Amino acid sequence: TRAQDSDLSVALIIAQGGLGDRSYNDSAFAGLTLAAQEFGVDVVPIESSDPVGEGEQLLRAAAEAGFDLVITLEFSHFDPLARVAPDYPETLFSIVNIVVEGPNIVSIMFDEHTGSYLAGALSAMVTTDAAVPNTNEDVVLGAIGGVQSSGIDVFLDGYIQGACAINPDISVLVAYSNGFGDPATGRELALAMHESGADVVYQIAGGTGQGVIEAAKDTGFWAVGVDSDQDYLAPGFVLTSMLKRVDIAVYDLIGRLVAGELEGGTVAQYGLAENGVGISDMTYSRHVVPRAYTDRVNELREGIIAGDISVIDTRVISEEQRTAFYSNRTCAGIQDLMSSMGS
Amino acid sequence: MPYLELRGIRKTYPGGVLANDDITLSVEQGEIHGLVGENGAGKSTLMKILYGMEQPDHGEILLAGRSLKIANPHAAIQLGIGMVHQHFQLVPNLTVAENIALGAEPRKGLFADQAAMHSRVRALSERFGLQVDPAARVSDLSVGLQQRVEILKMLYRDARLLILDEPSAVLTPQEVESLFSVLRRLVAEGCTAIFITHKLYEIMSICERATVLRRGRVVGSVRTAESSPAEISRLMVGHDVASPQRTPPNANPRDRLVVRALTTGSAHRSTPLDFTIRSGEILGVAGVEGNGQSELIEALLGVRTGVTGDIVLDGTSLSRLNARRRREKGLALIPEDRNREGLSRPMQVWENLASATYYRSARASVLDLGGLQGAARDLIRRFDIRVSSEKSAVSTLSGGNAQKVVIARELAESPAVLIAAQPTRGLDVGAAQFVHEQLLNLRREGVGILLISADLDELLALSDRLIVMFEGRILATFQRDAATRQALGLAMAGRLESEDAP
Amino acid sequence: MRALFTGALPRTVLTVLLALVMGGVIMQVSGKDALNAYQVLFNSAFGNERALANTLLAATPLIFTGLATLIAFRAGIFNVGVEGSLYVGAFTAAWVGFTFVDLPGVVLIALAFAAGGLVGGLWGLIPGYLKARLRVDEIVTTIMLNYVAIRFTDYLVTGPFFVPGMANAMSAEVTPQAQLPRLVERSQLNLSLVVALVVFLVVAFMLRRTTLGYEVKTIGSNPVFARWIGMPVSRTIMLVMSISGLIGGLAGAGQALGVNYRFVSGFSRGLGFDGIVIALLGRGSPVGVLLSALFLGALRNGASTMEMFTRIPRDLIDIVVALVIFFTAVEIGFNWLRRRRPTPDAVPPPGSAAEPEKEGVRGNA
Amino acid sequence: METLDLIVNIAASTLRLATPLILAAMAGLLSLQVGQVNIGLEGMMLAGSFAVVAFGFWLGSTWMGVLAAILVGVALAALFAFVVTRLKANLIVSGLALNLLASGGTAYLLEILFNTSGTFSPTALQSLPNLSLPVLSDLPLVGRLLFNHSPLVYVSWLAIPLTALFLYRTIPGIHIQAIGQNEEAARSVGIPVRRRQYLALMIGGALCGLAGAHLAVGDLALFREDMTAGRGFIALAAVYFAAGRPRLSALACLLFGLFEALQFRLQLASSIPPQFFQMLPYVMVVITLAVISARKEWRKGWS
Ligand SMILES: Nc1ncnc2c1ncn2[C@@H]1O[C@H](COP(=O)(O)OP(=O)(O)OP(=O)(O)O)[C@@H](O)[C@H]1O
Ligand SMILES: Nc1ncnc2c1ncn2[C@@H]1O[C@H](COP(=O)(O)OP(=O)(O)OP(=O)(O)O)[C@@H](O)[C@H]1O
Ligand SMILES: [Mg+2]
Ligand SMILES: [Mg+2]
Repeated sequence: TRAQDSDLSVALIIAQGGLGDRSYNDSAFAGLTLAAQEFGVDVVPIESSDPVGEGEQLLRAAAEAGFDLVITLEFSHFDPLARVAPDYPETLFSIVNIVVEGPNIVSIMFDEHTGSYLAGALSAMVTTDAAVPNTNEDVVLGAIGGVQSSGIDVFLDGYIQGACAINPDISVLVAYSNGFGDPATGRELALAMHESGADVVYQIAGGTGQGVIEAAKDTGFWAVGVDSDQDYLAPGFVLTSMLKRVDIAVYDLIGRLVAGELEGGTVAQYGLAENGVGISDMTYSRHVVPRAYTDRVNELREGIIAGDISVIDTRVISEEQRTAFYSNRTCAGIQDLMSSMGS
Repeated sequence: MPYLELRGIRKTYPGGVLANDDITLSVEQGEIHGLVGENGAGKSTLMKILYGMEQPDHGEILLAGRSLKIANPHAAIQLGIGMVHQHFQLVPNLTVAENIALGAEPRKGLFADQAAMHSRVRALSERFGLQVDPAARVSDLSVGLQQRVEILKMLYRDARLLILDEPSAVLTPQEVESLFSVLRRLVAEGCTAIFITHKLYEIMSICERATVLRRGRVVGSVRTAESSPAEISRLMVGHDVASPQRTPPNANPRDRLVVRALTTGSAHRSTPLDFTIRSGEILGVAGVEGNGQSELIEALLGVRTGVTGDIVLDGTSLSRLNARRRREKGLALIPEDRNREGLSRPMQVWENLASATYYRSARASVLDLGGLQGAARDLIRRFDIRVSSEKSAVSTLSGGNAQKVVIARELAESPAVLIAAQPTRGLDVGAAQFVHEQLLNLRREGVGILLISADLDELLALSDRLIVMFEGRILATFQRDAATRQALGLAMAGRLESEDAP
Repeated sequence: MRALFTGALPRTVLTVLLALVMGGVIMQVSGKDALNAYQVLFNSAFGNERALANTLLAATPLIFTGLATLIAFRAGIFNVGVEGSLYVGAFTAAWVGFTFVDLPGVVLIALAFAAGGLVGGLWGLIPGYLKARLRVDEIVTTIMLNYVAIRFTDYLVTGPFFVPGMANAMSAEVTPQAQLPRLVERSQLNLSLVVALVVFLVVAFMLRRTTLGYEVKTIGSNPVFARWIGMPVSRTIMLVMSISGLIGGLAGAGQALGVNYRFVSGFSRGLGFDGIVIALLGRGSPVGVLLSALFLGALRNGASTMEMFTRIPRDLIDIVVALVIFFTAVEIGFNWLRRRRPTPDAVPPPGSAAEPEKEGVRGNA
Repeated sequence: METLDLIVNIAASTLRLATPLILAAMAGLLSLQVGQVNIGLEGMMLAGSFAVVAFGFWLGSTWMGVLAAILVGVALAALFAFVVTRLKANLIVSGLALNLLASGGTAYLLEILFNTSGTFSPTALQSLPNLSLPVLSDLPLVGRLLFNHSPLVYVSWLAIPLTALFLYRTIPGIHIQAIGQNEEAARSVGIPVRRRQYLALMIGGALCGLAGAHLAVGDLALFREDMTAGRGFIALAAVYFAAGRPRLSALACLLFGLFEALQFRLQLASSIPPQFFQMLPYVMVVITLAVISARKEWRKGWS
């Protein structure tokens, strides 16, 4: 899409899981394509069979290919980026999910925990409401992570916090599918959770999550999507999706590049206020979820933005706090964590 | 008109071995035709050609006057040709019946008709007195029984022309006798047979005529009635074959190997074994295969667990030592199955020759290649091993030469005690004679020898004393002069003639 | 087995070309400019100093894993477990690298490699022991233990060695002086290549000239004979599995210290399995392993840049790579591994080989 | 009641998880029995998964898709057979290459046929309807355990005795065993060795196709790149575990499914790090194998 009005070029390095994950990577790619159309910049997505191992090579190759902006979605590139960026002062780099210092580096951060908080709150409200289809009386939710890492856990813990905020007696079952590409496992795991009473299951597991949503569809319970709006994947069985608007971030980034306003050495924070995170419009579930609930979610949202409600970002808690919390990942645990933070 | 005629058969193997060179021979209807020759003379090859497993470079095959092209074993079977291979062609995990019917199973719908299979097999074995349990797994059978299965395989396909490649090499006298009676019966029923063997008395006793091969050519065809073993062996090897000369036994012998209360933890309810081998003595072990000989060998060598009792060599106990230490103490072994236990066929001749001692000359565990290969060349010369170079692979050697490699290695370090198991199995007269001479030389030098053989003539010719093993125990002991073919044969069958029992 | 130099080499080259042509056809029919694609592939594999360096970089772990697999093959052991050793080795090396931060670089690097190799070796010893002493088929155990190694190292970096603020599970960064020095400006090619080459020399010498090599060859070709002639079969099998694991561990250490500078959970995209392909493409000779590692390395490295400049999807390149391997597999129709199978009733352990000849052909590469 | 419920759930989950493994294992053991060990199971399954989705989508019938998956499996198996028997290619490399080919190929086809990547789940595509028998399926526990599965689950149950029957009772089956154990012997009685090898491998291909189909449309209705996630190798391990015997292989697969089903639930039940539960199936296999062999070793002395 070479366009006359701009001769800038942007490379987007795709993260593990690759394009087609229907969440993180795809969302970013959508932003990229949109930007290409809007601003007529030349864009190239770069996929690698081994994004982790080849990190430095990818970054260098991209920089030397003369792209003006090189965005990497792969978290683990923060090491190589710090090494590579100085060698190419003319090139702007951008990385997502972590802050990397550097005059020509723009870091993009998301408040996944606040978005997940809202999803958790909504789930907690519906799970006990007989009026809502596909729910049971058990006060149980589920959350499935692809692998255990603080990048994933920040979603899960935000979700737990939201749920506990609504109902301190709620229990949130947590499990890891151990991989992002195995829907069959995702399905079984979700079923196991449903059997133990969970009627809303939050999935942060890429392709494995597809199985979670399928399970919800044919067993009749609620799934919660992640990253991009996944409600359409199983209309009526996806309660909502926790949106992580990487597309917006990428789009903004390129916009500012084109406008010549893109400053290196900065951090772009995307939270609720920036609509960088949040929950979907619930296109297919709005009509069955009581209005009161969505209002309550909005109040919580306002509260967080205003700073009245604080949601803990478990990426940045201390070692002791972490060990303490993960040995007791319940509402009680949240309470302890909060108090330990307070003190 | 001869029943089978081979005209000008020539076969060169890839690799350039000229295995058959313009071979012409004819076999009459209802005849048992002997085929003899040194190892590597080309016997198996010729038969493989006849059975369609190899294709001749040229020459023609006439069966009952019709010139034929035998493309594969299937075609051969269709023509009523059957073959018992030198190396059995059986499937271990299938039953006897399945093996016999293999490739020609009676079918019932989609399935193999086991019932029909079994009854046909039973019928056959009744008819030819080849008793064998159709339901048994071949892997559980003794060698002798396995051969019955091979023969039944032919009969099952109503072969009219039977090829037997060294069928007797692995049989006991009784088994050979029953094999012969079966053959005679078959011939009486109109079959024709080609019989390969290295044992001349077998040729004399069962064949009307014999064709002798040497280096792939026919060097003669004789009527056994009008010939003699000497003549045939002369034809085979090209010179006279003297039978080995025994010197009188050692005047004042000492014990070399003393075995006390040895149990091998084998399948047999193992009764303890006790025997002694003195210096300059050959102790022969007769017995049908599978009566504990293999276990005994393994126990002596130290490659077997669950062994109890004591093994003393020249006063030192071996019981606690592993195979290598035992060999260092002077124990040597010519194993039953050279290809499995005595050689690494893919490896080179020098590597096989060095395999017992390589580690001694090694410095900082680096092999002394030059030294080892030099030593190998000496052994090749000393034992006259026919091989182009010490670097050629053992897999390209004929059985006879392969055996020489084993013997050369085992005798290289003048041993104190030698276990010789089936040392001449499958070897031609020339090679066999060579081995016998070696054994007698050792005996002269005062080595104690345990000679385990299925070949009674060999045992009778060489042994100073004989023991007969039956079901894992020593059933009888014979002094040389007390031992007769017949007495041994009975003991091997588990029966003792009360009178001359020791 | 020096086949690669005698006549076989041209044949190999021919088949590789054939495969490339096939791949080209596929590209053309799917409307891509194959010629250009290959041009880019070649240039980005050999085009300039750094391209070459990156090819060597890609080849380095493959040399290790290829040799690790090879040495097991030689003893008639089908070790699929190099991947596992690679993981435990990588973590151990990284652990040394971020723990003993006060040691001088030389010492630290040596220590890290040693530790990585050691642990990798111990990991290989598990299936080795099970095979030698209990005759447990190594194929199953090594496949299983791979999963265990991957999960366990993952646990280590999400549990005891957790680093806050990391989106993906990975260890702390190894201290600068433990990071392997680079060999080429602006390329990650690093010291571990040298280590790999040293290992290559050692293995080659070991197999050709030492008593161990001789025992390995004998056991690989006829285990029964090996025991009857008095060789320490069980011990050798365990030793070989340990060495195989050790080399795998070194591979992991090299990646951790030279490429990622940390242990990254699930970092290896099947480098261990590539070792199998390489050992086989290399016809079981160390030199062959070296060459096929370079070959595959070039292909991988070229591919990753190729997809950047020719809009050819990664998958298509995978296809081409697969084709090359496929064709080469066809070309190396030697059968010492085709025979490797348990007789459907009992998996034949070393020492009870039902068919010595076949067993023999197996290890004799 | 509670625990009974749990047991039934675990059992049902075990059966679902074991299904693709069992189908693939039957394929694997046939290849082992005919002496052509097939490392390519994984690839054949994956191709099957793709085919069932693609054709199910085009032909508007999931069952037609299953048929297509079988055919694709057979075709790949034929290719594999040709390469290893006729061209005498190295078994292991060919198998690994086949896996690569399937992985890259399916992803690529996804790209050019449906211009999507990663996951393809057309809304039109239905997963195979679970069995529902008038009374049986509604039985309290038994119904859930036995009469409520996706059809291919039952196919996998059928596959076990059928494979055994084929291998041990039919003539081609006996020939296949013979070839695997002593090819020379098989040749010497005029068995068409190569044809039998094709047969064994192609039946295997069909089974792998089914296994892949079950993964994609048995309970789900989508294709995901590399969705077989190493199940081919687990199946192969099961076959070696059972030394090529059908029932034992199936048992091994069930065991594996059981451990997997357990580990999912243990994760929910405790705060022990999940990785330990994830290791469980693999560790158990090794331990079981070690114990079995140890007992064997004690019984018979070395020789
Ligand atoms: N498959 C083969 N490839 C190459 N050479 C072979 C092959 N089979 C046999 N030979 C060679 O052909 C010659 C004749 O072999 P053949 O098997 O006919 O001998 P033989 O008379 O049966 O010997 P023996 O008495 O040991 O069985 C030998 O030199 C042997 O090395
Ligand atoms: N592929 C081969 N290449 C070279 N020689 C071979 C080959 N196969 C067999 N031979 C040789 O052919 C000859 C006869 O082979 P065969 O298997 O019939 O008998 P053998 O068991 O090797 O020898 P013997 O029967 O005397 O013990 C042997 O010398 C054997 O080494
Ligand atoms: Mg509820
Ligand atoms: Mg012969």
